[in-house]
Amino acid sequence: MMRYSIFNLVRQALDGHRSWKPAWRDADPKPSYDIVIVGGGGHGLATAHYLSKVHGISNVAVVEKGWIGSGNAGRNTTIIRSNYLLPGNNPFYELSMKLWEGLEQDLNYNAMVSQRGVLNLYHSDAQRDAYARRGNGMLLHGVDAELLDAGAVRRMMPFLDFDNARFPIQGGLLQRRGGTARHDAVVWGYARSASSRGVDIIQNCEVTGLIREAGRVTGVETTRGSIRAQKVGLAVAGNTSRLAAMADLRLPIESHVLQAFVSEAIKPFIPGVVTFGAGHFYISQSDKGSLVFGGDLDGYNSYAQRGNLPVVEDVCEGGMAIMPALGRVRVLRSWGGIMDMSMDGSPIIDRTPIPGLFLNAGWCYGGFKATPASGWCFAHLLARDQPHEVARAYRLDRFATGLLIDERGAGPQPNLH
Amino acid sequence: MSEFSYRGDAAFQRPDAAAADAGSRYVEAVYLRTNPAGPHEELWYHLFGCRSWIKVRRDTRTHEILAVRAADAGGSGS
Amino acid sequence: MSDSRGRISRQQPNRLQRLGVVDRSQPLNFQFDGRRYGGFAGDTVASALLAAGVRLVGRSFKYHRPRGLLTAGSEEPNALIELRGGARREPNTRATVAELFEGLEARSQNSWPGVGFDLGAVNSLLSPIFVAGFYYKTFMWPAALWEKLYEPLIRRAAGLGRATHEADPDSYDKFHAFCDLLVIGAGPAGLAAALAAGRSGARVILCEEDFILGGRLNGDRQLIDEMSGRDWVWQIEAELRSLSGVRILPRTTVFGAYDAGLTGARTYGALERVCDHLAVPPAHRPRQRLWKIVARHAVLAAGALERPIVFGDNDRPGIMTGAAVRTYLNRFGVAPGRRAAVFTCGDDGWRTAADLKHAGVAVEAVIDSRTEADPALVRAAELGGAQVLLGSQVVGTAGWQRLSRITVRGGGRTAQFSVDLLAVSGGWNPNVALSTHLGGKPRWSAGLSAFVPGDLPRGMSVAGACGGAWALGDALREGAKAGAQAATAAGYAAGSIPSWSCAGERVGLTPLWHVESSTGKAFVDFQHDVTSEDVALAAREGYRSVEHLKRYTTLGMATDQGKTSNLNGLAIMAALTERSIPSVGTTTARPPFTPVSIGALAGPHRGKHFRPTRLTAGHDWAKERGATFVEAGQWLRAQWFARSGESSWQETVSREVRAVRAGVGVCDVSTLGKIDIQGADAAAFLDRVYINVFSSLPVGKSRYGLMLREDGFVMDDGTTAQIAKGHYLMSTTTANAAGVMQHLEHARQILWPELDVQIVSVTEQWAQYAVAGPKSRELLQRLLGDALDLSDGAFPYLACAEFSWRNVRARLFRISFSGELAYELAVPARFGDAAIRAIMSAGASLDVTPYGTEALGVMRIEKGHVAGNELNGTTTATDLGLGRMMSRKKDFIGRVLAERPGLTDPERPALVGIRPVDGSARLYAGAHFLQIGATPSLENDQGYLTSVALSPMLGTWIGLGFLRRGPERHGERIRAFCPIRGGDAEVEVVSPVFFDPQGARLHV
Amino acid sequence: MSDTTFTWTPRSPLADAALGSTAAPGSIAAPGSIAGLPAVAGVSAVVRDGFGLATVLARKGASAALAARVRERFGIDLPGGPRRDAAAGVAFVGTGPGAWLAIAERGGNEFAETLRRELDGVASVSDQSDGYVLVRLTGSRVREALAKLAPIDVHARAFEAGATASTVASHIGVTLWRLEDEPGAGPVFEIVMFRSLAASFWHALAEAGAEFGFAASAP
Repeated sequence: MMRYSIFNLVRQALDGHRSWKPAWRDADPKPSYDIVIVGGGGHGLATAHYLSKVHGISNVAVVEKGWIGSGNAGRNTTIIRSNYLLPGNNPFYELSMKLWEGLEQDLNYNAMVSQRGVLNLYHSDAQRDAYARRGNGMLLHGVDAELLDAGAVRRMMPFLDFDNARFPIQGGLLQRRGGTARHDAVVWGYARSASSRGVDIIQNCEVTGLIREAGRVTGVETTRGSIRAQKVGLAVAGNTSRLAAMADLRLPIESHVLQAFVSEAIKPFIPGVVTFGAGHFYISQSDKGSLVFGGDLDGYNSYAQRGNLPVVEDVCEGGMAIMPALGRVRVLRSWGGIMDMSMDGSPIIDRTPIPGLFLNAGWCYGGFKATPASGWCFAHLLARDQPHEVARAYRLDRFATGLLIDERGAGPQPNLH
Repeated sequence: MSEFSYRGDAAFQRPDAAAADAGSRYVEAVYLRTNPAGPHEELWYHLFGCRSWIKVRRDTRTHEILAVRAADAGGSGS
Repeated sequence: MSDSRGRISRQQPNRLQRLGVVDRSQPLNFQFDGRRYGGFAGDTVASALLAAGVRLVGRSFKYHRPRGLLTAGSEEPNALIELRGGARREPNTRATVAELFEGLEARSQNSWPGVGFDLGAVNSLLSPIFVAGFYYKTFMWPAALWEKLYEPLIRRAAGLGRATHEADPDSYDKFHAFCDLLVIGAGPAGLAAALAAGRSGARVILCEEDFILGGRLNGDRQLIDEMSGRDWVWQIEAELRSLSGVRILPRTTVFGAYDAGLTGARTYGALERVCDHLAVPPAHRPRQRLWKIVARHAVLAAGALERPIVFGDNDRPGIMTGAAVRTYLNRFGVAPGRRAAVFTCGDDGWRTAADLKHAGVAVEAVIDSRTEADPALVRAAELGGAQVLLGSQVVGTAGWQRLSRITVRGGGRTAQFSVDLLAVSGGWNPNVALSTHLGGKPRWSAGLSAFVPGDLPRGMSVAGACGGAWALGDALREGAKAGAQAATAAGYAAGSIPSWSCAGERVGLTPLWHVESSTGKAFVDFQHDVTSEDVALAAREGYRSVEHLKRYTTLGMATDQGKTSNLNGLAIMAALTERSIPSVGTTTARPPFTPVSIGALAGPHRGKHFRPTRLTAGHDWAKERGATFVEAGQWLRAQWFARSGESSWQETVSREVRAVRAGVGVCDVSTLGKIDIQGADAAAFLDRVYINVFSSLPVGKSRYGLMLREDGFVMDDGTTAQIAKGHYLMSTTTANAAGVMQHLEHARQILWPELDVQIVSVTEQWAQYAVAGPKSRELLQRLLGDALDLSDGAFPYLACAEFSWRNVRARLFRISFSGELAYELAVPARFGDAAIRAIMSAGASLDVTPYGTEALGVMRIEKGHVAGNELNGTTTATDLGLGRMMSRKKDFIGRVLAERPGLTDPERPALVGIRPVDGSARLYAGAHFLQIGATPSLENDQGYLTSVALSPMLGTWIGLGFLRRGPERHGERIRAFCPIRGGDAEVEVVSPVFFDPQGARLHV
Repeated sequence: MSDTTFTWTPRSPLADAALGSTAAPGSIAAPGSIAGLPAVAGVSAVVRDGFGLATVLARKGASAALAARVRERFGIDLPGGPRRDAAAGVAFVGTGPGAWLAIAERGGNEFAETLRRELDGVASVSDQSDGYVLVRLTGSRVREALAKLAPIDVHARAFEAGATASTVASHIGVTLWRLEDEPGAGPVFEIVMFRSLAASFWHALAEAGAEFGFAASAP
């Protein structure tokens, strides 16, 4: 692998950048692998990276129906945070945050992990108390958290609406270590690292069926032929139900559209990530100057990567509610991603009832921030056949046992999580 | 802010609570979804209107509405 | 005025006297970068600047290269300006579409100290390093420096214009429109379509992003029926305006095609710039309006955009598309240069040459990359004095901040021309975007060398250049046909399809994407400074699919959304990787077609009107009493009633609590949900939705009920009364009122449609007041007189009655949230104001005290009643200490799943009361429970405090919370740990009922 | 002050400008009274008063019997869909499957009692005379004002006299219907919304009507 550094960059510049090599090998499928990971998004590629780097398993293929990173990994608002309430979630997302903090050095690829802070606004005493409970839970696990009053929020973001708001801002829960990362770079960085360790990244290779022998899954049928594997891991987000159906599995998952938006680039003035507590809106500003924002799900089962107009309006109303200066800023692009919404809003990293088939799913709209830990824990599960300790709660049978991880208390109504 | 709101798979039916395997049947009914890519029978609630529950057949790949009818027997649509 | 007109004429050296449709009788003054200029009504900022001889209008994003106008439309990548100032400052506004108005002020962007001398230009010296994706390869060491040094530097360089940080002073509104036919674009095809449909009587909406109709007819010199294009447009427009079913929307961009929802008809989003052409919107007029257009059919007549050719230094001011040159000449009457050359790969460029000649601009050379061109075109150009170079290409340009020379190579020889204008014609790209918003993929047409709309969404057809019909005659025919078909499909009798005659045109083209032999930076994406070298680097590093190419090089990600760059980038990548253009991929367009302001999408729902506000009938009375209000969902409720001299809200709330417990208080409880439940099976229905039995509830009685979700967790609680035989009134919490109503409708319509039960919310019908305290009966007796016997025997705890009081139908419930002898009195809402005033006067001598939600909260905590903080969606009936209410004798919603081990685990945190050991210590809701001496960690986390209050009755802070095995641990001392608010108290676990545990005060 | 002397003074939620609403009844008394307004009101709003209003829900399987009873007692053909039918000062508005709003020009809360008696056994009746606020809208530009508020097609051909719709107007649930045109006054609509939301609705209506000239009067 050709090392990335300022020195190499200068050396290449003098040579007109003629000798850069492809960041990853665009591999053709081999007949068989130890492990086949379905889904060339952040989670699948991170899993391959940690399998090869941490567990020394490199006879691995990542099969992707399109181009790597063309699913949710390339269609999100790039937020990273570990400000979770429940003990089933909190340690997992904190592991993820720690991995983010060392990612550039681990991958030798600048994913622009930027810890400019994540601020969740609150607008009522009850919300403040709920955030206090959450913040205390974070502190109990050594995660940084601060509860700000309105004055402190105002000093931090004077441009918010403190004087004319329908739901006045009373304060916010701040995680300074939260922030954003460059989503495409995460995908490419993991791909480059995994590929350099021998992992085959196979693009334009759609899985059309699962090979089953004696009740085991022993490979995948694809548009580029059959590929055998001792273990098959699914990391296909919104398409999880479709793949699971190939193994006659019904899952506690619905696929829903989440829209996101990017504005024209303007001179940076929003320091970190802000979320609205009395409506559906969250926003940050990228290093290119674009405002990156989103809101609520469109709210119905969908596999069409597009959103509806009422939700666009609702998101922009939320934006104007906390930042009335946004009125003259223009929306440049919008897109829709397909979220694998689970029945309690929390993910599943587990074996399935079918030997040889493993599941990494149910990320709802929180998948991006989880990418490193998801890969870390899924790799652990695939390599050792044992759940990683911080992912122990993400079992598929928790809906039967009632050991749910429901941060919002919304119940089995996935579009409300 | 939409007039109708999606309220899930229309396949849901309340299993017999007295059945021997009521527990697993309820888990299946309440939590498991077919979540098909294609035509989907689902329930919508006329939130800002007559509060009727409506059965809708919709293609989840194209968002085309294939059929709409009132969920309960009585009365006319609105 | 006269001298200002004089100055204007002096300031417009490039204005042509004969040409253009600007209104010379309306001169306008404006400023750019602080200097004063003049123009005319009908100008854009771009055309006026060009008329004034201003060529340099901006700087590029990365290298800060000097840039001029490339186009004359909304696809402009270079000429971005900051328009207006103060709270109305609009960054990144395209000078090419900004209408000129008197006093307009604009500034160039992204340059310091000025656009003429920009220090940022040093970046271009570093350009060998600033290649595509360079930042992915560096800034990694040392890690600590990223946030501290590298990123701040990048962020300082980031962005283009500066957005205002002040609230937008203008207003926005929305309009829901419905039509048989939406015509997108009022060029020749669109006008023909609108007319054909309009004549049949169909409801037609015609949207045009420009401020005048006509499209290319404004920029070209073609004749229709022997008429000039302009005259024809005026004639058609006049007829359209005479048709009652036709609505014409100029300055309106259809930016998106959206799904229909349940209605089945397509919805299109359109932005009307109602007042952007004025300095300030007049009263009651919005700045912009969002149109949500539901159309049975749409004709996409959005036309096509001319693409540049990629060659060395193709970005100098003075190099623009041929179509733009013609528009400036013919529409605005402005000569973009004095000595021009044309660089083309098709017949279209020769039209530009002819128009330049017609406008009196010297054409030095026509360079056509094709080895052959139509002799007639060649002869015409040569007669005009132009040198014709076939099989030739522009390989370089020169000039300081504006074009002064081009170098042409062809047929083995190299020539140079001194020109200040180069018109480039690379062919046309149809505006297919709207055809793809609903999932359609564009189709590559080798014949046209362009992507055209592929499979169209239901209810959409395409006409004119948007579908590749370059020739005017074809556009008119297609438009008229599409309009007539739409009208017929909508059930209108279409008359004869209108038709017009015009001269034939040559539209030959042999695409030239990239002049590989050229020297200097060859720009593909002008705004983002993406060059052909960047595309080559992406190919070399494996970023070869269109999605990877765009994301890695940022090609097409600028404010112009790649309208002039995407296809050129694809073509170069295709050549580099020896693939066909479509196999590199097509970029899927998503809304918006052009950027749309967030204010317009939000509309009028801003500030205090972000969401509606719900007010109770007693609101005005409470306001008079100096209440402080708090949001409860959309409701405003009185939180407390401060009296002068009270120093803190705690003091006020404590006073209210004491007054209730010692005497009598009154609280507006109208916001609680009230649901009428009637029908023969009403009782059976209640038995199924509540965990406890209601079929045994007698008439005239209330009972507390708890309902679960089907997953076994608690949904809501409240009392339900049988106020008349088979007529039940259910009360819900304020927060869950709507949710419970939906839950009940689901049960009624989906689960048990066979039941005879009717339910409806009557929350709004009744104003309801809690009258609480030992003296409440006395107050009510005074108030009601003999309307009702209130003695404990006649009207015991949980009794309810509907009765006539002074000829008004009223209801009384003996229920208590405070734990005191208490009643809730309900009257029709119109009398809610009168009733509260009557209660106050009846209780005046009893010193009746209004109390708010805070005092209510304190008293319910003193009584251990659960509320919103405890009903958080993750608690079970047992967690709340109400497990025994679950009837074993019947089925009810949630019964089965409530039996799951995870919900019945005795280790689950359950409700307890909490008191600080040190009576002065403060409690904080949200604190977590730890055993004394245990190290703070998740492993040692034993539960949490949900609600706290400073209890006036106990004189200490008290709280309710969920503690692991809590009910078994009364008397134990634990730690309430709240580091985030600096709280850490040793507390005693006690019964959740702090006050009057026997409930003696209820039954008096 | 004695507790036995008070009179029931009804109070409308639109009795004064709530929430700084720019346009409570009377505050835009006459068209043109606000700078920039057209000289003639394009939209006029009257807040109705004194009416009786109740929800009528058909008992299970009693739809036919209910229709017969309504015809017999009120001379009205109970609308089977989203339509309004009226006779002798009483109207039934179809709001959903087996659900109607019954409105009497006069009668207040007593109307519900009358209905309860007349429809006993075939329908469940709930008094809503105070639960809803009823506004009558007229004027040459009233359709455009409505188009700003609600996502429904109120074009003369698409929404004929007698048509009704339950929808959301400016985030507020409303039911509206069209009456016969008043000569000179243009189209006539009536719209009801929950009482607690009336002030917010009024603000939105006044904003929507302002550019056409908005004239309002309270009871």
